[in-house]
Amino acid sequence: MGDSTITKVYLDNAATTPLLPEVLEAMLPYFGEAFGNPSCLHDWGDRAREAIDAARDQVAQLIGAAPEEIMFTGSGTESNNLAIKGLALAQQNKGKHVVTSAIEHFSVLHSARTLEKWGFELTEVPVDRYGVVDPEDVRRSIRKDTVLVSVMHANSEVGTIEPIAEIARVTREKGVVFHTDAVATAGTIPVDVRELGVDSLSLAGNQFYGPKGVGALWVRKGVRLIPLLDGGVQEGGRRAGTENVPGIVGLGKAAELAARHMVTRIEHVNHLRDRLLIELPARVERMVVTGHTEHRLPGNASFCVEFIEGESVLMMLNSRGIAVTSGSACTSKALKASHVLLAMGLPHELAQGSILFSVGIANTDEEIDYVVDAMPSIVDRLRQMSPLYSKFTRTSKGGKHAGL
Amino acid sequence: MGDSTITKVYLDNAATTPLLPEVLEAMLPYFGEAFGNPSCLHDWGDRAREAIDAARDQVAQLIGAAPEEIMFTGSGTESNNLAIKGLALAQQNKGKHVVTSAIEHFSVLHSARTLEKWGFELTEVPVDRYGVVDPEDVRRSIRKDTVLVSVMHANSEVGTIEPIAEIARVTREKGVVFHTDAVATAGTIPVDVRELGVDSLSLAGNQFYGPKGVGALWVRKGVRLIPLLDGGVQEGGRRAGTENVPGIVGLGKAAELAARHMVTRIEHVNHLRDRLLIELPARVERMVVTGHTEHRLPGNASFCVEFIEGESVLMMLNSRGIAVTSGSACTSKALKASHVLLAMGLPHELAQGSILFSVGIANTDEEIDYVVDAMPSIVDRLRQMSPLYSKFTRTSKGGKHAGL
Amino acid sequence: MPVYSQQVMDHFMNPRNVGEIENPDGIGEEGNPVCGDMMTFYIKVKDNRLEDVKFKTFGCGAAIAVSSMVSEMAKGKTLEEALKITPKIVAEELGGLPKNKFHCSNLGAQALTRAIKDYLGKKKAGGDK
Amino acid sequence: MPVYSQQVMDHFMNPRNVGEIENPDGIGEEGNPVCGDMMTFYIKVKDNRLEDVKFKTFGCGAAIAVSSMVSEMAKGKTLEEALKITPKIVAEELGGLPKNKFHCSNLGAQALTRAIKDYLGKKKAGGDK
Ligand SMILES: Cc1ncc(COP(=O)(O)O)c(C=O)c1O
Ligand SMILES: Cc1ncc(COP(=O)(O)O)c(C=O)c1O
Repeated sequence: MGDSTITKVYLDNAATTPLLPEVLEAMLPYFGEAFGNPSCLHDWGDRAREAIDAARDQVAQLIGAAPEEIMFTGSGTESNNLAIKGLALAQQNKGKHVVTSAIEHFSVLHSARTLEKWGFELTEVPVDRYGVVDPEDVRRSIRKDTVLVSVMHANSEVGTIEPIAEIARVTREKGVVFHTDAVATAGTIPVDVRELGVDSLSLAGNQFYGPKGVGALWVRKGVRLIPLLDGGVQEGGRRAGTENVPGIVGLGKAAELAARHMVTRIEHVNHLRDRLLIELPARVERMVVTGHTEHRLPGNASFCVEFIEGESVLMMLNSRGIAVTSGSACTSKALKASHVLLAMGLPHELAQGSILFSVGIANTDEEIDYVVDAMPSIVDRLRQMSPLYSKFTRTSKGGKHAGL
Repeated sequence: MGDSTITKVYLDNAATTPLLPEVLEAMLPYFGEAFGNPSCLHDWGDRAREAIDAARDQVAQLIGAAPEEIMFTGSGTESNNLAIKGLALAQQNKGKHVVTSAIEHFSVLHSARTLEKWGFELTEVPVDRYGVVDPEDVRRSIRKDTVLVSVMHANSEVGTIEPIAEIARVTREKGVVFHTDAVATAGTIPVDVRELGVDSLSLAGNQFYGPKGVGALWVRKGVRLIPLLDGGVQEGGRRAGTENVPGIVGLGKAAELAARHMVTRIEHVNHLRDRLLIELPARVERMVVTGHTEHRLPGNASFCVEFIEGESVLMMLNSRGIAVTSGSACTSKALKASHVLLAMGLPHELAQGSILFSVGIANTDEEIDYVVDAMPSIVDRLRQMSPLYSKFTRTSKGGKHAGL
Repeated sequence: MPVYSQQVMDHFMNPRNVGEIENPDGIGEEGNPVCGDMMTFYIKVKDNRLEDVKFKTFGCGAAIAVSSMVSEMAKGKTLEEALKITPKIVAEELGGLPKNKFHCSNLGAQALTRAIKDYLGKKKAGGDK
Repeated sequence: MPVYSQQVMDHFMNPRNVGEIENPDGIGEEGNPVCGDMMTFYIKVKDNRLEDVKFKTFGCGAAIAVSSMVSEMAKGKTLEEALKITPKIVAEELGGLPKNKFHCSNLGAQALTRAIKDYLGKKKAGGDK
């Protein structure tokens, strides 16, 4: 096993995905002669305006929305900031309480913390050990003055998909606006805003083979939103600034391709993902899968490896040409264990050993062979250096392992 | 005169500039195999991180700043929002008064209006009829509780360049943080943050032959700033969100080229610009130049044409393949006369007839011939339709014209 | 220009009935240069019909196209018919207008109405005389 | 990996002196798995010199490189010299560390110091006996 010609394996598609050549192709004219500013009343402006209108249709189609409900932004992070702050501020005379889950992306959590500084109160609903939010917990957290609930559609770190439609039933019953961060799901699994029943949804192009520097926010017609970026009247006055035309065109094209190829993509990455989920723990003792087994993002194979620390595994893998992520290292660079794993109840030392393989459409069986072959010796080597492992081997080797 | 083969003339470089092929060239690898996320600890991440570090150096070089003082954003608008809101909020326990000029771009003015909603007070200092801010007016507007002054480096609508260094002398003396919106100047004329003496400066790539969807904000080391986008720790924790790597690389390259070719570019566009400023009023009666004659942005030829309305001129020019802007039409799409021209004391009806030709490095003498030839008949045609013109011709034709 | 329909572009580029009528039977002016659009309509009436309609307009592309369309629609109609030309119908005939240009179609219909009322007022005054 | 210097990468990929010493003269442990880094240093002392230094480390790339560097720097030094190995010197020898990894270099020097103090404490106790 293991094709000896393999030298580089990218398994960090949760951090960002490669741009598809068709997407770049679609963007190129807008870097070229069609460089106009969409706000301008002349042929160059018209061509650019038509392009972003077409992209708006494509994105709307992907999530079952009306085009005029879509705003383009500069990132998933901006979409989440705009949603959390904009939806809460728009309703602040109705109440000043917001609800999120404990495992949201920092662009949601830290936006909510900023709301706290502005006098809002924040409730973070817990998750179970698989990372699942209980809709009944959401119900219990809603108060008279609750104006916004935000629960992510899926967590890209552990892959768990949340019961959004069930939570939406609760928020609708309670009459509270519900935002979902679909950055990890839109373009990857079927997402339909009407079926989900949410009021607001964010997505990002670079998560499904589209460009960086562009995201989108969908807000249901009639739901008020205070803009984050003031200025011109672009995006219906809700997001000022000259539009990133090529980026928007790329997002549109990526959305179109994602919708068209979704089923085959999911099959492909899940096949490889399942191999990792099964073969790695079979080859590496005390390497445990994190997240939900069934309600799981395609391509997501997340683990914790006992007795060693994730960054060192990541670096060793990188020395063999394999790109992965440890915990939320990519977005936080913090030394702390992932807030997601801790919220799931994992002990700190186990959470430190988190490692995420995220499979993309370009990965192959041979690459998975290569990774499965590389992993045991890397873990072994690091464990030989680990004082925790020596303590463990010195004491009852057959004992219960920590956590999970 | 007038090359009959000319069918399209882009003279709206103030709205956005075409991307240089060298810039696209520099960006392409980052749409290709170097697609990584700069926050990630593996080879793909490293390559992306190195690229944005290099771009940061290039942008820093352009404005005489230290690289670590540069933040990348998604637009000039975002840079201005971040500066105005971020600098004011960071100092709000020192005071809640901000000062801007009356002719700022809406991304500054409307950000300041948002601060008003948050309990700040705003003073807008006036300009003279050339659009120039008097530093002594700034001095008079500064109070004990003033925490921020923002005056743009140049106004792209009328081309007037403001006495920023003089204003900075006032703000430094008073100990007030000074932001300047250099979106119209950085990359176009020499900009040196130390010489200007400002504390914060915004710029945008698409103003100097770089890509859309990327801007930058420079903030002097030690000056505090509250982020606008919360989330990960990108850009030193001051601007969260996965970086637009190709966009940033393009901005860097555009900055490098701008620095290298600035003198020849200025010579080229000023030659063509001067032709417009001289030849158009010579051919079209009662077409007056707006803005300052000397302290003027290269390439900027702004006018008001009496008795007719700007959008109709713009549409007629477009029917001949010529792209221009009327007032702030491109950013506001509002029906109102430009707030800039009104602040300069122009009467409404004259301000309605504003028309801006903005020359870029790709324009030629033949194109200017074509435009100068096209303009008189267009104006004539619209004046024949204008009830204001018939009133004027019926009364003393030799009388004093309105305004200026 | 996709901001404007083909009809708007046609009426803007080739406006019908531009001009003034010497000794008109009615004049109607609407809007003003401060707000950016101003239209003057001139009418000639014969046997209760608009024998001739002309206009002069200071304003944006939409304002010019609306004026042209209104003049064309009105010409040959009886006064009663012409008074039924609403802004909505004008916008429809033009294949729609951008939202921020709706007020132009108001102005056009209003200026025509004013011209007709001017005529009716004068007639009444004349008849009374 | 440009986040880390070449020296860090070298010491991470080929750490010196990994392991335990049987019957060490001193042991020093610093950090804990909760905070993400934990180092155990083992020393063998002869004639007031560190005849052997070994370590085991649970932690990130920097933590492993720092441990390796500290062990290499300490080996052969007198106890007094070894006690003068400061976090700053360790970071410098490694060609610098990212800001958020400074605490690793603190841990390395501290663990060594602890091991030496452990030895000195035991010796004192032994001498007193
Ligand atoms: C669930 C989720 N939300 C938001 C984001 C932020 O997206 P970006 O970094 O593109 O702004 C991410 C990034 O991976 C994510 O996984
Ligand atoms: C002076 C000035 N500031 C800010 C901006 C906003 O830039 P953007 O539309 O790229 O966000 C512009 C746009 O032309 C400008 O001219």
